[in-house]
Amino acid sequence: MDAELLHHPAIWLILGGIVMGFLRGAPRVLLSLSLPLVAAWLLWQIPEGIYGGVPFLDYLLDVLQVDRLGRLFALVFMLALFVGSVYAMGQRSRLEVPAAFVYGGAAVGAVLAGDWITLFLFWELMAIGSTLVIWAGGREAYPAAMRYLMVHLFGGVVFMAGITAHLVGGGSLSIEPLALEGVAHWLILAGVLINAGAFPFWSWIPDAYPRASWSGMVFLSAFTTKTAVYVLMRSFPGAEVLIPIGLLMAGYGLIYALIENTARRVLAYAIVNQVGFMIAGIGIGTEMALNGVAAHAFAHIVYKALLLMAIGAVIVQTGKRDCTDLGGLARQMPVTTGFAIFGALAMSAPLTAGFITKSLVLQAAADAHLTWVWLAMMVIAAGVFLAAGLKVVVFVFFGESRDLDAEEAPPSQRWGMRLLALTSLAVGCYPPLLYDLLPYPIDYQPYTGSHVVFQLQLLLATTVVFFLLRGHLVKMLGSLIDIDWFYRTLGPRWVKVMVYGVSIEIREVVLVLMRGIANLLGSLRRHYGTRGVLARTWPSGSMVMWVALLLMMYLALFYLS
Amino acid sequence: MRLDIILRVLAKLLIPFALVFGLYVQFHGDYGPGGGFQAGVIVAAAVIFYALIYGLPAARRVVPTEMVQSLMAIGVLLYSGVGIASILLGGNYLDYFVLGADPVSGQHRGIFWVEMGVLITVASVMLKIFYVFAGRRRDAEEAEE
Amino acid sequence: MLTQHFPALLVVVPLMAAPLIVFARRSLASWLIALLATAITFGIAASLLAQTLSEGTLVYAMGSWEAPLGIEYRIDAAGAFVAVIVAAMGLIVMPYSRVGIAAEVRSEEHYLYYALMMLCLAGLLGILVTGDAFNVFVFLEVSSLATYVLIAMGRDRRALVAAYQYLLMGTIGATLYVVGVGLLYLETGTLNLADMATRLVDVGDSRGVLAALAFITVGISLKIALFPLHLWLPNAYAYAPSPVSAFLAATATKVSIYVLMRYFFTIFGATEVFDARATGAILLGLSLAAMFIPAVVAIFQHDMKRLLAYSSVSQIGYITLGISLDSVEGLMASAMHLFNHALTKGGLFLVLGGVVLRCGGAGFDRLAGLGHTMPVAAFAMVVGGLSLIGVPGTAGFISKWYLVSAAMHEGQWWLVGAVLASSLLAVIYVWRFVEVAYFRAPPADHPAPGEAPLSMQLPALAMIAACVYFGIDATWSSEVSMRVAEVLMYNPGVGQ
Amino acid sequence: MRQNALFSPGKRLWHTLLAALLLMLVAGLFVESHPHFGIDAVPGFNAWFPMLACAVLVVLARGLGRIFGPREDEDGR
Repeated sequence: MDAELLHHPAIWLILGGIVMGFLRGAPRVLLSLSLPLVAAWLLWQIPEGIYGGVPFLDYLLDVLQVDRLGRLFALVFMLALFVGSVYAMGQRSRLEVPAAFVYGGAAVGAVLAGDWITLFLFWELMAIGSTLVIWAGGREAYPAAMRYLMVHLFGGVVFMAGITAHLVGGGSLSIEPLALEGVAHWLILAGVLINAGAFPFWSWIPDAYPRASWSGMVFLSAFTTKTAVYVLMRSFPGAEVLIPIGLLMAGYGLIYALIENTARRVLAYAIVNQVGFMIAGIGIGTEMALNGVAAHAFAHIVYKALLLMAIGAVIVQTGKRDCTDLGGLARQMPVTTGFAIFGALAMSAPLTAGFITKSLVLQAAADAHLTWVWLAMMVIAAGVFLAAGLKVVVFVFFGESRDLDAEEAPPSQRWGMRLLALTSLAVGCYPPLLYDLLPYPIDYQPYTGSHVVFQLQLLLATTVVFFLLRGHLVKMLGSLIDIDWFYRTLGPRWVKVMVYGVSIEIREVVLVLMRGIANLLGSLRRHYGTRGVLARTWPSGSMVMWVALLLMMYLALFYLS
Repeated sequence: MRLDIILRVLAKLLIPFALVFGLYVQFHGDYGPGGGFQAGVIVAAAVIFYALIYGLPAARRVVPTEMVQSLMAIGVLLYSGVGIASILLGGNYLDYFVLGADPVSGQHRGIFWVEMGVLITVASVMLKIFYVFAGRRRDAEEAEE
Repeated sequence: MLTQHFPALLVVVPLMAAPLIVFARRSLASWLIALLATAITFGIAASLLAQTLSEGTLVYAMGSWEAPLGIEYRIDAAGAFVAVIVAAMGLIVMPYSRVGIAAEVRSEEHYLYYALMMLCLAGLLGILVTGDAFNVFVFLEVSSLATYVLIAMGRDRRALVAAYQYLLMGTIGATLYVVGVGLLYLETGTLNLADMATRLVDVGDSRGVLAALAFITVGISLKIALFPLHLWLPNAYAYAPSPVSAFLAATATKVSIYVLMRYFFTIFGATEVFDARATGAILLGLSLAAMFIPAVVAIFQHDMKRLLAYSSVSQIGYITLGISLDSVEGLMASAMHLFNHALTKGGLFLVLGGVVLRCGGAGFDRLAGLGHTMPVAAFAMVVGGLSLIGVPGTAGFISKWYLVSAAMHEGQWWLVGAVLASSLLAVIYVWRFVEVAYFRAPPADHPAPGEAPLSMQLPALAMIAACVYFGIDATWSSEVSMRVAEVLMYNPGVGQ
Repeated sequence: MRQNALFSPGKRLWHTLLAALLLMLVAGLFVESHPHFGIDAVPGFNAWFPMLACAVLVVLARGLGRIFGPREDEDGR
């Protein structure tokens, strides 16, 4: 076992998270702030390479693999944990932040995993950690947490089936690009896509995330889907099937985000949209595209967390979640409003992280001469700015005041937002900060005249359209039936019918069978005089009947076959 | 109590013979048909006979319940003790060959004690079952009082 | 050298402890004797496992009469592995019992409880160690008779009915088994298992042999509680005193599974029962039914003990599924799950025993809010539940992994789906406990019980901790399971 | 459902927006661009295409909203 494993940042994050669960007050806050920094420092100390030698099952696991791609994702996750902890300092739940550290630590472990089994182990830990984070959202979140857990455990078993099949079939233990041949690889793809929120398993994101606490969703938005994106980048770069899958997700996310009324559900749909964008980028598969996807994962975590923090602050202040109940908060919460506007702009405006990352993916599509993909990505870029940026900011913070009792967000929350805004700005103003960390060497200049001008054209045009169509947007606010309706409403009804209905039927069938057999064996029973004994208690009788049936079945099959 | 004088007298006469017959069956078991199980049943039958004629309390005075229970344990211990003894003397479990100076006397000694264990256990278990069933109502009434 | 007598002493020590306890009568003294006896027994079992792993099969001639003339005790890695599970469970349950039975068994019957536990232990170990088909039946009855009485000791009056039903079923099972052995004796003229295995090759699959196989399979299936012959099990586990539930859940069915494996692979192995006849197919069908139907039933239970009991029936399906695959990998997965499930279910029942002591029952109405009133116990239950599901980091995951791999080796894709789908059902019934323990408020008249006494908590937590340990470091368990599978598959009883 | 109080951008904001857009359109004519597909060579593509796309999206969303909405579940909507 390699000594470097002692420096594995994921292990420290997870252990720290568990310890944190037993702390209160200042020590807990201190630990939550220092842990991500310590983890980042640890990660920085480990030279690139593969470390392992941990025996598990029949394999020697390469638990830790440090390379550029994994390190980038891990660092981003640590950033999200740090900023999230700052923001969540006032969180009353004793469970949420520790659970978030287990969750985030597992995500770090997953992106630093050198083999499939380690990846899967951290994958499952993530599912548990994230369920706990949702669960900390309170009583209303419990059923959603359960549904979330079921989806992820289902994804986990599909993933596991794929991995076992891959390994049993002689596949390599280390995570290498897969050819998408044979059931094993399709199962792996399916398992990962469930975590990414692809059709038809996308509704868990808008179902579960918005039910987490005001700070919980900030953590949730960062890890699960991005880890899935990371795994796809490693194992299926350039798999063409990912392009339609990603674009479908993006389109779904857009339309539903446009209609959705609850602010954080809008942002949840926007997550599906943006993850779809990234998955389509992975499908393109060139170095440029993969660089773009990795970079955009970072930018997306930053601006989505910023928007979620702003909305979270609003929820804390007002207790309201729906666009129709909110409005005019700009006067009461000017700082928060400012950060929210910045968050919307950080999706793609020049001088922010979104600008220098999204254009990479678009450029990759253009370079690959994928006309339709490129056009679709343009639509996505404009649409998400409209649906998740302008719509949320304007409906929540502007317009007529609702006479809501609200004050400015407390300092801890403002600091969380400030840090994210600064990160986005720093990377946006000085792209090499991010570009130097990307997996492949990069030769791309985001700040050319045409890039800036065309991007501004797009943003301004979208804003104009938004103001022109805002009447329509308001009228259609609501919620649509989503895939989750099938398992939330239709499913339970079905199960009830099946379980209760069938069990009654089984009982009747058994009774009829019993009677038949009792008649058949009647004379025998009389002969042995056991009739009274056996017939008196029905359950014992039924047990014996099963014995007889089974014995007869065996004998019949043996003699007939 | 008044009309069963013949039974009582006969019982007094027969029970000693029954017990001796039990011992005969027991010891004959070394060489021919017989052995601890049958002998145990006969011995128990003698006591049960006594109980039938003279009543359960009388039988319980002669062979108390506690004694029966201890005898059950003693029988099993005797049996397994022989096994342990043969291990201590260097043989396998229940290896009678090592129990005596020569194998034949060893076999003899081993089978004797083992059969004795069987007799004690079987007799006491039979008695215990009889006591439990016969004393069911009586014990329950006593418990109520 | 005393070690050479270990195969015999494994049975003799608990067997002698029983009458000693009857002598002692006092609760404390009988407890001490039982504790000492189980500790020695466990030591013997562990040493036997080490010996069989390094030296292969151990043969011990009872009374120095060599087989097939005399009865021989014959133990190999497979038997010793299960023996270690049984003895370890006995050793864990004994310290637990002192307080554990205080509330559930009348104090003047305590010595009987310990004596019966010793008899049950002796019987179970005897099944594992003996090399004689009829002797298996004798020990089966010894353990079963002790079990019936132990179940009947439960405080609930329904325990009597449960014990009676189990007695009925157990007797039928044992009778079927003995009929099967009789038929085999007719065909082969021997009762020695190793001898039987060699002679069966010549006899081939005559009708008598097939009938014997059918009778033995059904008889043992009854003792295993293989669906649909499981009907006695839920009541027996639910109404027995808590330590008894834990002990039985971890051992009784497991030993029967061992017997089934023995007969299928070692005795009938050479006659190709699986290939030529439908044995494997039937077992497969029953296993699948077991994995799903009782799991759904478990979901609808309102009593934690019953829930766990139905979950046991469902988990037994995994074990028999591995057997039905008829491959070394499948057998290995079965052996693995046999061990892991014994750990998990034993631990869960032990924890639950503490809860029952404090809350006065295992009904969901009494367990409500357990996460707040007994946080340690509730957490331990959740960890055990995770192992039932097969979450990574718990023992359950390891067995699930090997089972899935084994199915893959056989190219049975759809079985993989079935195994994984069934584990999702486990999620639901485990979640039901989570819901009750954490989301419901404690009942108003709840006496705010506090944790179970330490003497109960420590053994229970040790089991749950072992459940996690063997989920992380499965080196030992997987190596031994592999040996067990190889012994059962390739070493048909003959030769050293 | 209460009708949302609409935020109406004032004349000034409108004018600023439109002026900025116009400015960018003009600037777009002068910067050096590398069209890849032909369609993106059309002047002002980055302005009219998103406008069109957003409009279509909104229409599509309204249509879907009529078909699939509103949902009723435990959220009480």
